[in-house]
Amino acid sequence: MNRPEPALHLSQAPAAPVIEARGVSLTFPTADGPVHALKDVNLSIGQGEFVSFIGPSGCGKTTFLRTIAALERPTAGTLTVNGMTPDQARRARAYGYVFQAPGLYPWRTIAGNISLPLEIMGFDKADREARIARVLELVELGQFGSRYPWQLSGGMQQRASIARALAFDADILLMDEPFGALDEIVRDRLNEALLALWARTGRTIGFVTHSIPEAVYLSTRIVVMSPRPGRITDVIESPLPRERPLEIRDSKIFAELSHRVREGLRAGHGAGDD
Amino acid sequence: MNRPEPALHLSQAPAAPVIEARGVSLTFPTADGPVHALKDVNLSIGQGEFVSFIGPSGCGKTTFLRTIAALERPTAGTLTVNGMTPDQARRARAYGYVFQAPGLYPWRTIAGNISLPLEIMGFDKADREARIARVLELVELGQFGSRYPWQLSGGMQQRASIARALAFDADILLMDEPFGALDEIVRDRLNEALLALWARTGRTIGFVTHSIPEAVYLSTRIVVMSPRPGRITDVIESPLPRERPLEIRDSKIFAELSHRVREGLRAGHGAGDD
Amino acid sequence: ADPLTLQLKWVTQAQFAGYYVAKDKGFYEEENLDVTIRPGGPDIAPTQVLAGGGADVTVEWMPAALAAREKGLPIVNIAQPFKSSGMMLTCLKETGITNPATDFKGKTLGVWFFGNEYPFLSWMNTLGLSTDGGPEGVTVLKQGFNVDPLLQKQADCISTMTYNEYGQVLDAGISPEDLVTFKYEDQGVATLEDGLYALEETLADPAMADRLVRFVRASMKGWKYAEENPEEAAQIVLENDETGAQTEAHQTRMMEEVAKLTAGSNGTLDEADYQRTVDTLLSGGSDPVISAAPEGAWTHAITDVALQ
Amino acid sequence: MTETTVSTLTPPRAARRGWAGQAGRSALPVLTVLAAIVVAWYLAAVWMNAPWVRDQAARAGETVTTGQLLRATMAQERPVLPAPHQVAAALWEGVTGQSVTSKRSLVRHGWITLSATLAGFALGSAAGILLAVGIVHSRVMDLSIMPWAVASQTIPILAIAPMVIVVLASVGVTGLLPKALISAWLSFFPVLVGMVKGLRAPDPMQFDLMRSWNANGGQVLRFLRFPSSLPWLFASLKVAIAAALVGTIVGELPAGATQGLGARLLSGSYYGQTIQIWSALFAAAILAAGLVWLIGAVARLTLRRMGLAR
Amino acid sequence: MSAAVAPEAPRSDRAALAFWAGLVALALLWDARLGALAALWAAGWLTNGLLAWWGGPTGRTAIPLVFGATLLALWEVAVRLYAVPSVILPAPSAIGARFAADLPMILSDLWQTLVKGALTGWLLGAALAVLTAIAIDRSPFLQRGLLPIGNFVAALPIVGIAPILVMWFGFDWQSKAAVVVVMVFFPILVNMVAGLAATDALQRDQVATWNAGYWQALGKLRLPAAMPFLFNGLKITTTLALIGAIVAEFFGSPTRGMGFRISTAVGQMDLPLVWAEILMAALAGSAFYAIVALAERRVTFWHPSQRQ
Ligand SMILES: Nc1ncnc2c1ncn2[C@@H]1O[C@H](COP(=O)(O)OP(=O)(O)OP(=O)(O)O)[C@@H](O)[C@H]1O
Ligand SMILES: Nc1ncnc2c1ncn2[C@@H]1O[C@H](COP(=O)(O)OP(=O)(O)OP(=O)(O)O)[C@@H](O)[C@H]1O
Ligand SMILES: Cc1ncc(C[n+]2csc(CCO)c2C)c(N)n1
Ligand SMILES: [Mg+2]
Ligand SMILES: [Mg+2]
Repeated sequence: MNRPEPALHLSQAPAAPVIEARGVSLTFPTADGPVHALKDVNLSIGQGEFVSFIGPSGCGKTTFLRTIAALERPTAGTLTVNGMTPDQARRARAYGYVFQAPGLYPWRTIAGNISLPLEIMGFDKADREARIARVLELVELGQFGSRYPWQLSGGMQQRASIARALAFDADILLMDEPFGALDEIVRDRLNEALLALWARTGRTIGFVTHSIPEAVYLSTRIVVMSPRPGRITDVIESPLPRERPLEIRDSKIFAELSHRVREGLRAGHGAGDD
Repeated sequence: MNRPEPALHLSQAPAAPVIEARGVSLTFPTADGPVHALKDVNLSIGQGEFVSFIGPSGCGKTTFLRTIAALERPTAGTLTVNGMTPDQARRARAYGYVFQAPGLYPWRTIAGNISLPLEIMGFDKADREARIARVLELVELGQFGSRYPWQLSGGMQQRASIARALAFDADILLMDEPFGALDEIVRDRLNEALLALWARTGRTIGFVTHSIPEAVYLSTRIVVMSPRPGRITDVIESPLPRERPLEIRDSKIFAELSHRVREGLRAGHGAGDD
Repeated sequence: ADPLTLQLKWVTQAQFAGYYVAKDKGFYEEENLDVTIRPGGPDIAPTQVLAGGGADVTVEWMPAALAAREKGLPIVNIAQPFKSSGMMLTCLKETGITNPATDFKGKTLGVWFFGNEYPFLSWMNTLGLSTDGGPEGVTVLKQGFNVDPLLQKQADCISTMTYNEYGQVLDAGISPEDLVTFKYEDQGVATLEDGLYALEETLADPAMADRLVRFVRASMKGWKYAEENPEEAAQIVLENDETGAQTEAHQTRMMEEVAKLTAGSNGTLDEADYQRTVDTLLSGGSDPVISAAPEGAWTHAITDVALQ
Repeated sequence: MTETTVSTLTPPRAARRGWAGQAGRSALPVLTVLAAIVVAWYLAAVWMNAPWVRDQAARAGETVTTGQLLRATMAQERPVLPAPHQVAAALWEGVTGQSVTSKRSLVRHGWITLSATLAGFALGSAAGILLAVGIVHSRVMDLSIMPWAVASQTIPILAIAPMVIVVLASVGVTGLLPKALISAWLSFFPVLVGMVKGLRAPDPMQFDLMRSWNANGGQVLRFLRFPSSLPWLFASLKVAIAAALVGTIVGELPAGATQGLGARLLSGSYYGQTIQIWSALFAAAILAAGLVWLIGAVARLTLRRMGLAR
Repeated sequence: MSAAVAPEAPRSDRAALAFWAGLVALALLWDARLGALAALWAAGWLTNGLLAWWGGPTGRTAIPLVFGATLLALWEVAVRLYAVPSVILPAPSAIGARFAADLPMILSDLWQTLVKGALTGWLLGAALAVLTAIAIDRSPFLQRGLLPIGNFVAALPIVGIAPILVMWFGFDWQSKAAVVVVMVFFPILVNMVAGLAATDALQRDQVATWNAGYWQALGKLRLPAAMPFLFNGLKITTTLALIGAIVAEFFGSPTRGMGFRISTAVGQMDLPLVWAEILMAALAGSAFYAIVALAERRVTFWHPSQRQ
């Protein structure tokens, strides 16, 4: 079952909505009362968009990503993905998900870990090996394929987990702080690589980050969230072109965008603990 | 066994060496050959210093911190802590260690997790509770004491693990990317809080970070490392005063320091994979 | 009263009615004895209990007792309430076995082990049959607790006691006409069964010897009472059965059959019977149960005093 | 292979129900499976008991109709395989048919077995836990005890049980204790193996934390090893209690086979009373299942209170 | 603990020495013979303490041997000092001699019981338990329906089922294998069910996002994660299987096999042979366990308990 490369959609954003959230709320019941992780979230993400989520710790970014990927079920509101329920989309293997923690399988080598989703999706052996080699190169772990996860440093594990999500061609890529444990230089390189990949394949990307420059550099849209109850406080459209050299970060418009995001974040921090 | 607050040592760095590494090397044997995680590392850290470690992913930062804390034993060279072996220092409870991953105990609530080292060190109940309340406030988790780790977001877990290491008064604080999963605003606040704590208690701090501004803002010295074999390529003394308002980050000297660190990091990235 | 512990060879049943009757009817009490009766079970070796000091006197079969004696355990027959053997081999008629000397070849026979196999082995030896299987010998199965192997036709013949398993075979709905039985007694290979045994050191102690005298006297009184009152004896056995598993009909029948075996004995060991047993055990060709005629394996010292 | 598979989609909260709710949800499946077993059992009973009925008829020179055959296979006195209702009736009779102090009462025999089982289980699991603690802390113990603990379990207990009983009796230990010791012998091993594994199971980082706090062995045990070994412990305890019951029953045979379910089983076998065997067997199994269930309930409760059951 | 950190040197050396010396003194006061035994024990233990400290691969292998030698010496000396009769407990030297003399027979018993009975039963039982655990895991319906009943059926005591299984499956090894199947089923099932539940939430979420089918998630995630638990069950049951096969032979067998030999020898007061068979059982059982433990190391090398 070798899946075809998705069609290329070059710079045609915002297209048909891929992810559509209407009035999504999610409450966790806990021993000391319910936690409103998401409250009345409305958001529509088009095909080929790169949407970053930014907000204080605990504001519901992970929860929202999980809800999109059908790992949580909203307690209110509706969420559709490609017009389907998230669960149907999940079954159609629409998602590549990089979790906040690496979550590598200790009994498999790094290459084995990357191979796992490929095996599950039925890629043949030669194809798997080619893909593993390619993504390992991409995340600069070329020589570490045969190591076990516990033999890797924290940042290397995180990169391995990114490689795993990139190895197959999911239409929707959900990444939860993928570059958090990496130094600036690697981070810049991976940012560029990610943009290139995005431009080449036209995937839709949901991206959680704590870095304002990263959010601004990468996204077509930046969603600012605030906590308790977790909700969207601002959605910032980026006027930056799709082609983005690293130098764009020195531009004035970049600084302005950053400022706006920072203000939103600051406001969110002030926002009341329910 | 209620331990006395350590004496205050205000701004007298660099004083008597607390941590002294001479020719420290550490090699992990693996199935496909030895990994030289540390090679001939020489470093002397004085009482009350704030030393940051920065370097590409996998260059041995975590390994070096672990070696200081007697969690690994160097395969060559000597390392002394307060004139003792690291293991003796460990027995004297010299260390507070924030690991790269939160490592919370799932069967204990957040408060219970913070309480654990205090129980082990024999603090009495009232004291424990006061300390727990104080550090939870410090990391802005005041209302989350009674939650279990899996009910917390990634950033919240990380803060809980910081709180745990701060709750008792270790002379040497080792922190491995403690603020990696936090947004700018919280990070700034915690940076300030950490500086205040440091100034107040005169502890010696070893700090791993990937953020150049953070390293420059916090440290009295910045150690730049490069990988395979992991070694120190540059040690940058900071001429910044001990009192550091956030605005200091806009100063020229700050920018210069940042530049130097970035250059060191870039050089490290170029350095050869053995 | 003087304490004394008796170890039985098997679980509480009418096979041991004499002792239970003596206890229940106060015969032991009359002799100023306080007797504890310990039931046995499938993996209790009475001789071992005796050696370990768990009992003062035990009910055992003579082949096992003599074998143990040869192994260095100095046990002595002090009385022999059972005159004749109740052992037999019971076969299904449909197997066509009529003459042991010719028909056992190639057949599968169920045998009790755990020290109860000696009479069988001796018999096969006298017949010249190997017990290692094969067409020229017999295939031996270690028979479990019950008569299933015959009912399930897993064996052509099984070991039965006249007073117990044979009845069970009948109870299972097989009529006597469908069965062929070979009593050891009839085949001339009978060995002495339920006798009373004590250690030499016990006998050497005059106080203990005296207790044994009184014990044997009361026990034989119990046996004779049981022979005369089988129903009451069965009832007494039932009352003493802690498991609550026995049925009255079964125990009454067992008592009646056991009475036939104890009938000829007043408790004194008949030397001729002893000699026949020893001869049978010695006769076993290449692998006799005992290698030499035992010395001092029995005594009349107790019965002579007890039964005068 | 298309439908939902992985149970993550049921969030933790769904799992948190009251006991009543849980019992209610279990009733139907349990009954269904039970019904299936009973049907299979009846079929087997007919199949296994029929030859005897046919033989009987053949001996008497009669022929049996199917109906007669069916009825006859259900009501034999010594069936090869008793029909469920026969066992149920015997169980019922054994439990309610007489006062609990009667020798024929299964309650009495069950209680005798149960008390020795519990004593043996307590002894055995305590020994297993203590040895495991010793083994994870002392290299000498690890290297010297473990192989011998394994060897000890290969000794066929039924073979030495009589000797144990004899030896103990000769030093004046009688009654419940010898049986309990044999049952402890069988039950300590699963606990030992499981606990050694469980006590070593925590994540290396969690050990590192403890080390950085200079926690002593006892503290590491109490605060880290023990809590994280609980899933292992409970799985082991379930096995151990079943083993303890087997041990007690085995120990009841050489103890003179007078009281307890083991004695019932044995005397049942000895007299070919299959129905009695099966009712004693079921009494024992009901006891075991009850005990296992109890441990499961304690496990659920504990793990939930520790926030581990998710 | 980190692999790189060597074990701490024993701090309690002197304390241990004082403790054992005190114990020996105390025992000596009580009884000279006891004193001698206590001294022997203390000597062995302290030797091991030293060996463990010096460490090294030689020390590793020496420790269990020294421990065993101490136990054996203790046994030999105790039997001689207290003049224990050999029908109660033979001395190790007598057992060893018997073991050497009868090795061919003992080996053929081992083949019958361990290989044919125990191993077949163990493999079958383990496979059955794993499949049942998966069925239970697969279907919530079965989980609620089968698990309680599985608990129940599998907790049937061996002494009860052995005679029944002998009746059903005959006297040869097949019935022993059946007993072993029943005996090992439950422990493996319990552990396997616990193991299948032991994956962490993050890992399960991952395979969910890849939309792994049930069998894929099982094969790629849950089975590997369950392996440490499965091996726990497998290890426990290696010894259970051996006991089961041996004990089952008490309830009916051909005239070979370890259980047959043991029960027959007990009945014949041939205790050295009993213990020689037990010795063989212990050797074979330990080897069996060691093989499974080795396989565990191979398969679950990634588990923290194997990495320290
Ligand atoms: N399983 C759960 N049970 C109870 N509360 C939960 C659970 N998961 C998350 N929460 C709560 O929901 C809120 C949102 O959590 P979420 O993980 O989405 O935050 P986040 O935005 O990803 O934060 P971070 O940047 O720290 O990762 C938090 O307050 C958290 O405590
Ligand atoms: N247990 C181990 N076995 C083998 N190799 C190891 C082990 N632990 C670490 N290493 C190797 O040692 C090197 C240094 O690792 P370390 O964790 O110190 O890196 P780091 O500087 O902390 O990186 P990061 O920023 O990604 O956390 C890496 O190449 C890693 O693969
Ligand atoms: C293992 C075993 N051994 C012997 C018997 C037979 N048996 C029952 S009573 C008795 C005479 C002594 O009481 C004998 C030989 C058995 N059924 N099972
Ligand atoms: Mg998050
Ligand atoms: Mg690191």
